[in-house]
Amino acid sequence: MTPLPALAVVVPLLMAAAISALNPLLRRRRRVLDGAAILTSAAVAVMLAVIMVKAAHGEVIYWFAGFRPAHGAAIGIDFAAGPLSAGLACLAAVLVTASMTFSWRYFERVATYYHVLMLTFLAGMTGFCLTGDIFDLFVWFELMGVSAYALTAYRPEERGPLQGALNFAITNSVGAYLSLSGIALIYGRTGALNMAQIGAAISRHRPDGLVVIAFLLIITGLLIKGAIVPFHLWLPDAHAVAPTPVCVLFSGVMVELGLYGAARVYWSMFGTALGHRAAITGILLTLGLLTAVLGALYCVRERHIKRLLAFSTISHAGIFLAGIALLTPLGLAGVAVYVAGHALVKASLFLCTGIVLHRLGSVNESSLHGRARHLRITGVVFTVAALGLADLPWFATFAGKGWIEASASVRGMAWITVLLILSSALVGGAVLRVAGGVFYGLGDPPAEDPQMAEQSSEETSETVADKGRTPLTMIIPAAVLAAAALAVGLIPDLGRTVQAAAVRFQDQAGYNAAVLAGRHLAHPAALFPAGDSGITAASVASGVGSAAGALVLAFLGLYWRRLPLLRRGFEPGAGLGGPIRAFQSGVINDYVTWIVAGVACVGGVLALTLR
Amino acid sequence: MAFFPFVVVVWILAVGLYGMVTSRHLMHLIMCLIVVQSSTYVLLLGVGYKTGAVAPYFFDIPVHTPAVDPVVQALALTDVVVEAAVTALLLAFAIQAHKRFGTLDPHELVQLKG
Amino acid sequence: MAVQAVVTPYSVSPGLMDVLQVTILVLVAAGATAVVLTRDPVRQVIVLSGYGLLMAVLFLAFQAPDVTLSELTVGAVALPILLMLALAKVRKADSVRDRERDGERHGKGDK
Amino acid sequence: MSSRARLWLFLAGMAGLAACYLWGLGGLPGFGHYPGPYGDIINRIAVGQTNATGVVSAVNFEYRGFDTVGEEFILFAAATGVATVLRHLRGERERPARDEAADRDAPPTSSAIRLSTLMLAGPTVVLGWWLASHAQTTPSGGFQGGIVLATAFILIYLAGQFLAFKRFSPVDVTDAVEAVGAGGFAAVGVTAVAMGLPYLTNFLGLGSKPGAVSSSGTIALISFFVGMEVAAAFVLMISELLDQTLLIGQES
Repeated sequence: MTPLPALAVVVPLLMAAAISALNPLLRRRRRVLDGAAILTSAAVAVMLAVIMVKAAHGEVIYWFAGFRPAHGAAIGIDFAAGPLSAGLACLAAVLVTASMTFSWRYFERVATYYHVLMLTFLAGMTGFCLTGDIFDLFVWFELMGVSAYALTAYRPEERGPLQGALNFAITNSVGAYLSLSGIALIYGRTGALNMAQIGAAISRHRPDGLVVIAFLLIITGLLIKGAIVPFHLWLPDAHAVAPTPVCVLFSGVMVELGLYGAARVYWSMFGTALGHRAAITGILLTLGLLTAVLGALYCVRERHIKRLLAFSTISHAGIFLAGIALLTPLGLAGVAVYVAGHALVKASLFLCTGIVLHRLGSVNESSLHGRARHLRITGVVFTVAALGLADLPWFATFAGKGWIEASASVRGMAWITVLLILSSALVGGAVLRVAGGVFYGLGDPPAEDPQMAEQSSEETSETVADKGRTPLTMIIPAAVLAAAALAVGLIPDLGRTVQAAAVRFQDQAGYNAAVLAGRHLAHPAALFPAGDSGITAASVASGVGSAAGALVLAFLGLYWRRLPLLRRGFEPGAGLGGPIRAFQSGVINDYVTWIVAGVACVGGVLALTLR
Repeated sequence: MAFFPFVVVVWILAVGLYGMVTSRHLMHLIMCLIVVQSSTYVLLLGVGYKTGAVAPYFFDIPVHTPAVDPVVQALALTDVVVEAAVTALLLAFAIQAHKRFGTLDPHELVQLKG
Repeated sequence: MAVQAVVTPYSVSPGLMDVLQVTILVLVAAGATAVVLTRDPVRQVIVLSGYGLLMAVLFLAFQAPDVTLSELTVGAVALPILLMLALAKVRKADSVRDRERDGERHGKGDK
Repeated sequence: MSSRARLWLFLAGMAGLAACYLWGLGGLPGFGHYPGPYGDIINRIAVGQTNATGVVSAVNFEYRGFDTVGEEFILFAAATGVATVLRHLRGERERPARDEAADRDAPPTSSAIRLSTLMLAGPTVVLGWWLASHAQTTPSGGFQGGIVLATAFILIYLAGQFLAFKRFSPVDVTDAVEAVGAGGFAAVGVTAVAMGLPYLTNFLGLGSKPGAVSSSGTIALISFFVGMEVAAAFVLMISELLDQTLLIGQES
């Protein structure tokens, strides 16, 4: 039994403890501190990559303290790493490495706290991905959460971070407690906490109220983390104000981890019991598409660049959930690759925004108009990453979305392609509009919305503005990440490998055998046959279409005032401002209300359709 | 009696959430969150209870005495630690929020919206 | 020894245990309601502390002495201390601000 | 959203949520009928396997010890987070200890309070220590012991002044103790890995007799580290909050 899975969590924890213990010594030795954190996260990334490669031939199972299950009952905690879970954890470690490198010259003054919290955050994400125990999942979820709340409020001298951290912490805590209630419910039925064992126990019977509601409560907490409408309201508050290197992790992996958790819980525990019914697809698909479109619309009207990127993350989270909802191996494989590609380009976009903030001291699209012309390399990287976000071939995002769409049309739901292209184009258009306006000075500066100007003006103390040149430690991670998104899309045979991993992820019987009996099934039984993961004309058309749509929308966004048909002063959708603002109100009472109402709606539909 | 403890669980959750939704003071809201979490303790210990069984300590009783489930108690202990940790962090946020906003009314603690 | 009294349940008959549990559960439900309905934070901390105490008793009746101890130390002592400290800070800041505002209004000659 | 709309939306949602939740709870086997098997298996094997008579501690520090690693680091991250958020910012300084109302020095703590709290501090430390070192035998453990130890520091604060409290718990030392506690726990597990065993395997001798204080190997050791971590984390969080009450400046 290789100790790597345990070490991937424990090493960052030990390093965090060591840094904290040596606080007085390290406080003034920034370089030692940075170096230790970067090396630790890079080492974790390597460990996870090794696990990922090993897991390609069968789940890597690790029983803590050596308590192996006897007669199908687990008495200890296990890590069960498949290629997808190890891959997602590896992605998290890579992003932590990149953002720690970026932070090398970024923060004006930084205590050891930042490094400690980043490392505990990394450990939480890794443990969350690898664990095979439902309560252990909750523990790492909370470690991830607590570290993330604290990192959000890293600049407590400003208002925005405090609002963001409070709303983030309170909504996610409510979600975590609902999840814990679901865990207690399912434990009260099965007397087990191991996901495989629970799955085996509940799949013997028809699903009843307890199983349905336990599923509902557990995924609620995860969907809150995954920013699915109407549980998404905390996200723009938190992502817009956290330090930029932290935003990379929030948007790049933390949100996706919530959705991964929902998929894991479904495929390892509830899938067989609930019977993979059309109702599950229907509910998750509805939530996903609603999120994708709503997030994209909010994204387009935003002027605060970090917040704009946050809304684009919501939109993409919706696309991911829609892909998961298809329940097919090809759909899941598409989501996996899309998540990787999205994480890389989104991280690159955030890092470029960080460079702009570092050099020009603002993240307000209106006031930055044309002011970043001299940041040529940053502009190129930002534009390339924005095109990647719009699913331009052959970015990884393009491959992933192509498979989701292919899988949808096999399942007879080709119409969702339209919505996916629409939301990709809207999001890509908004980000390209920023690129064109800020880095190239195209078009007219957008009208200054006084409220948004006030919101953006606050971003000052994160980094000292107006440095002479961009440090290499900032631009290199951004460029490498954007290039990696392209490279991942060009890996030969990617489709077959990832789809094989997705088939295994969805094979509950195989997972059970691997965890509880230590056996590996040679031929996993797929619920839906594996689809064709080749690049088809339809997928190229869709990728090119959304990228072209994004360019057109960006052009319209920059030049619409000059169009002859529109008279000056016309604001599209101006009348909608009221309801839009009322929904995203920033008031925590509203957010909790929406959570309660959302759970009730999803629960009601589940109850009516699954009984 | 068979389901009364679980009805209490739902009641605690409901009043806790009601408090959070109607709260006009962040400290009040944080304490309501504590109430929401306390419903999970009652649920956890409730599902692990066995009528007539002893606490799982075999210091001075024979090892084979029927005992209640020790696992949920360990889970509840973890839950209590999480409660303490999250509350402490929220209080720190609240103190700083009060300095910046000059109030703890959740309706006024809004810098970003729309 | 006090610990023995905790771990030996035989002194309470099952029927009595039921009555005890139901009574405490009712009190806990009422306690939760009281915590939520107490809108003044300082009073609420005290009510919350009492609620923690009730929960501790409930856990004892659920045969969970370990959780009882934790709930006593955290719910009834440590958290109320943290909450009180935070409230003290907030109220002090309020009073300082009020005094400054008064000072501005009346001018400095009042002292 | 207006308060009224919010309340109605909440009430409707809460009615639905409560109905769902009750429907789910109705599927439980009923109060007092724990179905097993997890807890029953543990109750059957724990004492024989670990020599710990406190089975909850055996679960916490051995069978599900890895959960507790995560739990300790949640507390650790929270304490670090509190220190991060409440760190002294530009323009903030400590206010001299003065009575605000009358603008004079704070009255000294009466000697009766000083004496009685100091007398309480000793037994409190002993109790905390006892709890932290008896995890394996009776209902106690590092967590409860740690918090009791932390309250001893509060007593010292009551007895004297905050400055004395600070002298007893300088932030750097508390930080270090906390990190050693949390890290020590994680390191006990790594020691097992270094010996070629799975993480957190109980590699120490279990002692000869169940229920002895020196029994149960790493359970006692881990409980000690947890006690350290918890005590330091709470002292740190309390002193950070206390510190805030002495701060002025940069209020908006």
